[in-house]
Amino acid sequence: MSFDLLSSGLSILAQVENPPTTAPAVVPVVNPADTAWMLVSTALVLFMTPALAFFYGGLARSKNMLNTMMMSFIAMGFVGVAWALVGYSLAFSDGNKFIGGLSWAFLQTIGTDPKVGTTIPHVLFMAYQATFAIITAALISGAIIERMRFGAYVAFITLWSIVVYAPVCHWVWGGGWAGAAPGIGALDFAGGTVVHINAAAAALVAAIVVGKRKDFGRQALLPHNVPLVLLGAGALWFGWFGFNGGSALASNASAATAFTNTMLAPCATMVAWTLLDLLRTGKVTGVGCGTGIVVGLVAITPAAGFLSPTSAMAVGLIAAFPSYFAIIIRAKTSLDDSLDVFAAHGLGGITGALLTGVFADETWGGAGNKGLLNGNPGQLLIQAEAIVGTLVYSLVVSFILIKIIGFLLPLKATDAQQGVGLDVVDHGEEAYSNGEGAVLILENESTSTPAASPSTIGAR
Amino acid sequence: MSFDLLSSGLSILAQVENPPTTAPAVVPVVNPADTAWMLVSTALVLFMTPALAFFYGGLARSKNMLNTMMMSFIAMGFVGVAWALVGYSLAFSDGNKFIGGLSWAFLQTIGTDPKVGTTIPHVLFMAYQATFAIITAALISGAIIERMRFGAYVAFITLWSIVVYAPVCHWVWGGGWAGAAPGIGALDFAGGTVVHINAAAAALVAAIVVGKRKDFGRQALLPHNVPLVLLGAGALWFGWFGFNGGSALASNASAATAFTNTMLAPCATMVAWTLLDLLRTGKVTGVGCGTGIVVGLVAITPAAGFLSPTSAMAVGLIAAFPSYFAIIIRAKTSLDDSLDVFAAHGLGGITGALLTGVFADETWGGAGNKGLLNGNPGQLLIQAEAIVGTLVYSLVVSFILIKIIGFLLPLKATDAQQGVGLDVVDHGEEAYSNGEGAVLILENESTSTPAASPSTIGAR
Amino acid sequence: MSFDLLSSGLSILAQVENPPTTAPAVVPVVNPADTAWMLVSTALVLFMTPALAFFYGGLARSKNMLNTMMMSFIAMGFVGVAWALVGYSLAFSDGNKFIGGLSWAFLQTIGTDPKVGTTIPHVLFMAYQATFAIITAALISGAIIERMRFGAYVAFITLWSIVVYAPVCHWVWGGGWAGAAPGIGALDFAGGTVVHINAAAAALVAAIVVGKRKDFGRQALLPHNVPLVLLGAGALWFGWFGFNGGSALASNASAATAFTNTMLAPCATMVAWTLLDLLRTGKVTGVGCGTGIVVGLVAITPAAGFLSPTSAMAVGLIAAFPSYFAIIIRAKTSLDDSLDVFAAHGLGGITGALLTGVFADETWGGAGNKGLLNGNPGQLLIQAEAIVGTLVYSLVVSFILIKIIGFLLPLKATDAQQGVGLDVVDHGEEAYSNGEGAVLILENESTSTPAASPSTIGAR
Amino acid sequence: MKLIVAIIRPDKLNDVLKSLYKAEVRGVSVSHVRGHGGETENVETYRGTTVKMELQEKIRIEIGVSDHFVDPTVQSILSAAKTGEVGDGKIFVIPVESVYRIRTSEKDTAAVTPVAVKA
Amino acid sequence: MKLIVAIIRPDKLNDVLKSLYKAEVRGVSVSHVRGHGGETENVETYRGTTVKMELQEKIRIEIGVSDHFVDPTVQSILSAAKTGEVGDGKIFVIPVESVYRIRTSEKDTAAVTPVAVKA
Amino acid sequence: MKLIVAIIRPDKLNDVLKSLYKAEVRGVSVSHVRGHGGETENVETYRGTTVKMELQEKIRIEIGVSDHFVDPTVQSILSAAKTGEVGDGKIFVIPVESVYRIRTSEKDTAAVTPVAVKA
Ligand SMILES: Nc1ncnc2c1ncn2[C@@H]1O[C@H](COP(=O)(O)OP(=O)(O)O)[C@@H](O)[C@H]1O
Ligand SMILES: Nc1ncnc2c1ncn2[C@@H]1O[C@H](COP(=O)(O)OP(=O)(O)O)[C@@H](O)[C@H]1O
Ligand SMILES: Nc1ncnc2c1ncn2[C@@H]1O[C@H](COP(=O)(O)OP(=O)(O)O)[C@@H](O)[C@H]1O
Repeated sequence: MSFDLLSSGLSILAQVENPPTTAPAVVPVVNPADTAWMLVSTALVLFMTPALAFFYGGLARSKNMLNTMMMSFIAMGFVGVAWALVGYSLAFSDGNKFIGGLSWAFLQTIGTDPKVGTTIPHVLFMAYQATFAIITAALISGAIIERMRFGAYVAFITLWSIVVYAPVCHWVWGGGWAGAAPGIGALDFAGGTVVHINAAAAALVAAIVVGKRKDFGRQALLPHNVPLVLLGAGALWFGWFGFNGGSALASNASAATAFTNTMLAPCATMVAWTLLDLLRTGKVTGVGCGTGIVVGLVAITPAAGFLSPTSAMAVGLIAAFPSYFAIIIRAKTSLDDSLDVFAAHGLGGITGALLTGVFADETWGGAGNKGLLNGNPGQLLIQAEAIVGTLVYSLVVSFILIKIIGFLLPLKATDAQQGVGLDVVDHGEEAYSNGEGAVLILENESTSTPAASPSTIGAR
Repeated sequence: MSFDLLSSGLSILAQVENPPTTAPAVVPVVNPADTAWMLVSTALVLFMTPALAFFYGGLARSKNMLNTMMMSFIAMGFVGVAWALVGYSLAFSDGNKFIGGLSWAFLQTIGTDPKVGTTIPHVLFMAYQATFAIITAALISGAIIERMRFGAYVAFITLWSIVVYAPVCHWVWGGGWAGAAPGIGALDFAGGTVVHINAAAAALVAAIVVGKRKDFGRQALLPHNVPLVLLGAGALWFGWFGFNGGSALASNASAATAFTNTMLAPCATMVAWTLLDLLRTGKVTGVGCGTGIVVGLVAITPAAGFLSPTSAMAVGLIAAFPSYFAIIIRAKTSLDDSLDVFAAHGLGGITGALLTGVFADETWGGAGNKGLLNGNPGQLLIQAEAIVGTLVYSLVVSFILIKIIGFLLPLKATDAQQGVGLDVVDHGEEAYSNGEGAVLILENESTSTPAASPSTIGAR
Repeated sequence: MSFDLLSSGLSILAQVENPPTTAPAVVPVVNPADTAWMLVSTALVLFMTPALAFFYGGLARSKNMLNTMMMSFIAMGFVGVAWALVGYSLAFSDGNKFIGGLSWAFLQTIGTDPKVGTTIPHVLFMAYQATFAIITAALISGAIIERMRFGAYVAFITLWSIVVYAPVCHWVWGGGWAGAAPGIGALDFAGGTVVHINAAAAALVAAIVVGKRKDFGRQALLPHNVPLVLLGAGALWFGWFGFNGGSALASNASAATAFTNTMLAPCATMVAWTLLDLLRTGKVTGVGCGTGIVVGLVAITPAAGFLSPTSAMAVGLIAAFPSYFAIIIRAKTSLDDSLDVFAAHGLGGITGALLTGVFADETWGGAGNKGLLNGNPGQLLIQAEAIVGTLVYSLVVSFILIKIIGFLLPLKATDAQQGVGLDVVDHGEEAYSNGEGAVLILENESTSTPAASPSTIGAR
Repeated sequence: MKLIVAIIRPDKLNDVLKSLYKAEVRGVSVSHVRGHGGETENVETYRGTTVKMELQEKIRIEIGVSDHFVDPTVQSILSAAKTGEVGDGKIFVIPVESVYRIRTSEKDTAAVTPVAVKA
Repeated sequence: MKLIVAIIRPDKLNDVLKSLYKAEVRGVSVSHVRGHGGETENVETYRGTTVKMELQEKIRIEIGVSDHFVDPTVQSILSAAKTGEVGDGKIFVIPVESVYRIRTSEKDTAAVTPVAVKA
Repeated sequence: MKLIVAIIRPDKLNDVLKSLYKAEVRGVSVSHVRGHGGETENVETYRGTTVKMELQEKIRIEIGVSDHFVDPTVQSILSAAKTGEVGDGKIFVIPVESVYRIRTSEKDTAAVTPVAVKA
């Protein structure tokens, strides 16, 4: 969806949202074709969260595999419920310029009539938005895997989805300050700012506050399963078609444009990333290929429906550079943003949001949506404002939130716990097991080994 | 789809099926938007069978991984063909109240004109239903993995799909006794009874007749690959959107409702399951998370299009309890329902079917479809009747069927075979191999090792 | 799509493409329902490439896992970009009977208005076709895994997609000689010739020119991860619904037919393959099941929208035989077509293309599209001509191309490199690693071990 | 001091561990091996290729014991690991010159005596 | 009685097994190890991190033999496992005090003599 | 000639390798084992089943050395692998009769002396 609904090609219906010229005659009606595409898009975006679990999990060490995956999966539970209960209302119901109200809390009054300004049932719009809230929260986990305690993490992302994600979403898509005025607002087709920059800022804060892994910088921490990283990257790409293509909220030309760009931009990023890899190390890496795909997808997200496929390839190509070098440099610092959430989603999102202000083209993105190259240099500034606003808010509020949680719950696993691995410590399971040496404990059996009590390492 | 097609929002077209007021003027025509959604839904439901293969396979031990996966995959072949040849006709063609006829056997007369009562090509409706028959049969395998012989299993599920699944499907969706009278029939939106309770009853019978694994109760039988369990759970959820959302048979408000509920109910189940885990063992398990997702999906299946999203979350939440505790208790009994098909699908389905009779709401589910909380306590009884009818029929006929097969084919692997693992015994393969010690056998070569003859352990 | 667009049921719109009776009154307009289905189809077909990466990767040895997967993934980058820049124009823009022009190079003039002859935005049609070009190129890799150098491979498939794929695509779907005349052209619904026979011919050439693996015929080269093979097969099936169903280019009866046939044909192949396995070795193998699914999908590809579901099952059944026995025989020859691309895609495609000429039926495929069994024996000859034409062109040009590349870049890994595995040699990574013995290299550190210089084995 | 190396069936590991525990043997290290002995081989088929798996999954147990513990340890393995079918495995008793406990740098007999755990 | 422990290249396992078979050595146990010797190291790169893999994949073979079998066994491994490149591995011959066959509780020489199989 | 077998914590492998390198020990072979000693056990829960994991991940290091190298090797392992917590592992020193270098068929001391590599 765009900051400016008029522009996304839904000219007739968008008038409903356009205050000056309220269109009295348009009776909102559910369009079956648009609904079909949005049903599919919602399923695709929900599927991105398991995909992310694989992408992140494959990059972790095997003793933390389950913990890493669960950090994504659990977002579907807790953030999903929080969104239905209050998040959606705070983001999308009427409120002030900074936050929505509670009139839609507990999904009150939300039915199957079309959401105003769209042609799809309101419940479906809510479900579609829920999948965005979930994946955004899950993205944060990449920065703090292998040491953040699971309880604190769940508390953090659940509350974050309410106090950070919902307001930022309101600013941009829910009637808030950033997206309010058609033609002069920032352009963010599918969430470069709301999703990626926002999550990356929170990830940065979390990585710093939680601190680095005990082995970071001392040992090589290698991905335990690169095929799963590629599985995740492939499935993310698949799901991203719903993320960007679905953001047109209809099965129309805008969706087709966003879709095509979501395909071509990562192709170009992959080519650029591959050649950078080749020049630097003489080899084309699989982890690099997966990372390049994600960076390309992130970069095209804010731009997807606003520019031509050729421009999309340019965006994908350019976006490879800042993220590629940031990842290399980050690894040499003491910042343990373990899976480079900031380099991939933060820088990728910023590059994409700025380039949207460069390449946006009225022919593709609708009247009024044009960037620097089409004679509207001011758009670049507007884009920068939205980026900075989101960064500042997310950094500050995420910091306060994680500090508060740190008072109530242990944030970080001890060195001994990190040694054992968080799968055993936080989940009492191993990802890969052959059952050797596993002894059944029956209820009323006295323990039969020298260890008198259950492991204290794994205790909370 | 629902017991009562009128209710699913297709008011105009459904009149065709409604005997008293036959609508002469309606010329059935394929609706492209509905077709698009049903094409997607069919693909999604077919994809659930590979997803199930992973969910089940990850929970098995590695020496039985392939066998477990093949039990799902093979259903796509044998049950798929059986369905096209006779199953579909027995389930959906005109017949008596208990079973259809053979007029559609071998897909005779089934073309691309809309199936009566729908707006999609008849072939597509048949294909959609085939995916249901396949996944239902495959579900059974969870109860008898790691010891049932493959040949007997294939015979069992193929025949079962004809003598148990097709009739029960006919009762409910094909014009039989259980779904015949609109407004007074049982409510089963997407197959809580036909699919889940039905499969769970057969699973229970199979687990008992085949008997338990040699190591059951003596050794800890741990999942060999929990990430694959989560992959399976994530992919099942994705596919389930087609299962429930597609059961509206159209791209309309009912589909959107069913879809949204299919998203929110498992979110709530996951939260409940997680908290139960935490309270009981102090840890949130990954296997529990995957199981919770499936239970939530099962529970919302009969209810999906009949209630509000808030009620769906209530259903998801409540459904966690019976299944959670049943799994714990079952593990302490001598019933080796290895992957808890009955606890997850049986109890989940029963809970969901009963709660449909509690929460069903005309606002969401269409005229006449209301439950206890909306002033129709009788619905709960009707739901119970459908549950009991299905349970009894499935238990009895499944028992007779598996006993007959047991006379003709070996049902159970010997202890020695179980020790080797069914991958080698029944498939002559290993799931994970590095080729060490594997010697090529060329056609006219005399064996070059002391073993004079090929292994007899693996022989049929 | 078909050689003959008239036949695919788009009667009104197809007239636009039919030179004699240009329909002046039809204003091309984007149809939202068709667009929704094609958006989904495009996503599904793109997803087939990661799926193929798993199918192929699981069959490789673990030391070549990443290399094998990367051979599929990299096609999304390089072939995707090449397609957008020139391939699409050469295939689909106006030109002569053998190749298109460059008027659409760099995607010039391609916008969101419907592509002539379709009801979907032109950009979307281009994106859909791009996914075909990508998967076709990636298919080739199965013949040369575990020894072809990555650089030469990338050069080969990228150029191949321009000099072989684009022209053949033009012949058949872009206005070239093979598909020019409606009613008398060859029938190829979704690419049996263009995609499968074409790729298989190139694979054969590559396998012969690159030569066999050092261990081929001497050691047993076993699949390292059969569950991933099944994951790949399941995901390929899922994606293939977009491949075949989407080739109707609309959400209509033809799509439903193609879809249903794409489901039933592999079911029948799986049954046949399974029984062949059982008769020959007494066991039903998992690798066989996955292979059977792919063969069934390949065989139904050219036929999908032209015949009845019952005929589709016959095609699936028959297609099992040539491929099954070819695989067994091939393994005994010195031809190291490592993953049997020719046996599966070449023979499967040929069988399917010929059987299309046998079973095609006007009732299902539209006026004029009928085969031997429906009184049009000539069709079989036309089919054979298209097969031979494609085979010859692809064999010859692929041979010249790979020979040229062989002059410029090393084609084959040395025996020592093959011993180490191409993951380390070409990508500098291991698929599965636990980080043991991995020592971090910091920038300005002098190497601390006897090995004075980095490995030369892995050097380019 | 001796090092006892036993190759056993994977199925029997838990039984052997239990039996060793009863024999008051506390320290063991366990690993996977694949073994060839007098057992019959599995024949496997992968597409066109038929292979004979000459190696079977086995478990290798390594136990450092002081001399008077050798016999009870061997006996408890023999009794727990036996099925009577070909393929039950072997036990090797190997002389050891010295043993160290890394935690304390204790040497020889002191190093193999288990210590109480303060949980 | 001796225990022969050989570290060889993974590529060479099947050749060694064949060679041992010809030398009439029947019982072997095989496992994975990763070794470091004089070999050059692979350099790998994962995103920003460059690492040197100091350990290479190797195979460890363990063979219990009676004394007069030591030499033929060692020779057959030496000949089959050799490539002449750095990294071919090592063979260790270790004294063994006693050997048991678990299936029969036979001891020492009787325990390492292969038995005929009734398939 | 001796064979030194050490069981250590996985975390400590890289430290031990570095320490061995400093002690000029070049040849090592490393494998995974799971061990039981005096350590506490992890309790894991899989659905209804609660299990006690009696075996912990450990690393087994095997080093063939000439006699005068035994002590430095043992000392460098002892110092690098120690955490002071239960579970640090053990070192066994085993007599070896002969050692061969497969590449050259050299025997005994010559076989364990590292060779320069021409990269
Ligand atoms: N001489 C040996 N050296 C090393 N391992 C052996 C030896 N003999 C047998 N084994 C191991 O023991 C396992 C069982 O041996 P086998 O000879 O089949 O059994 P049995 O002792 O019952 O005849 C083999 O798979 C192998 O791992
Ligand atoms: N002293 C040793 N102790 C244990 N294993 C060794 C020893 N020396 C070498 N190895 C093993 O043998 C492999 C090859 O050794 P290396 O010294 O590179 O070969 P070469 O003997 O050809 O010089 C190593 O990777 C290691 O696994
Ligand atoms: N007697 C033994 N034989 C073989 N391995 C042993 C022996 N004792 C200990 N181990 C190995 O050493 C590891 C640590 O031993 P443990 O007794 O817990 O430590 P500590 O020496 O600190 O008391 C065990 O997990 C096991 O792998």
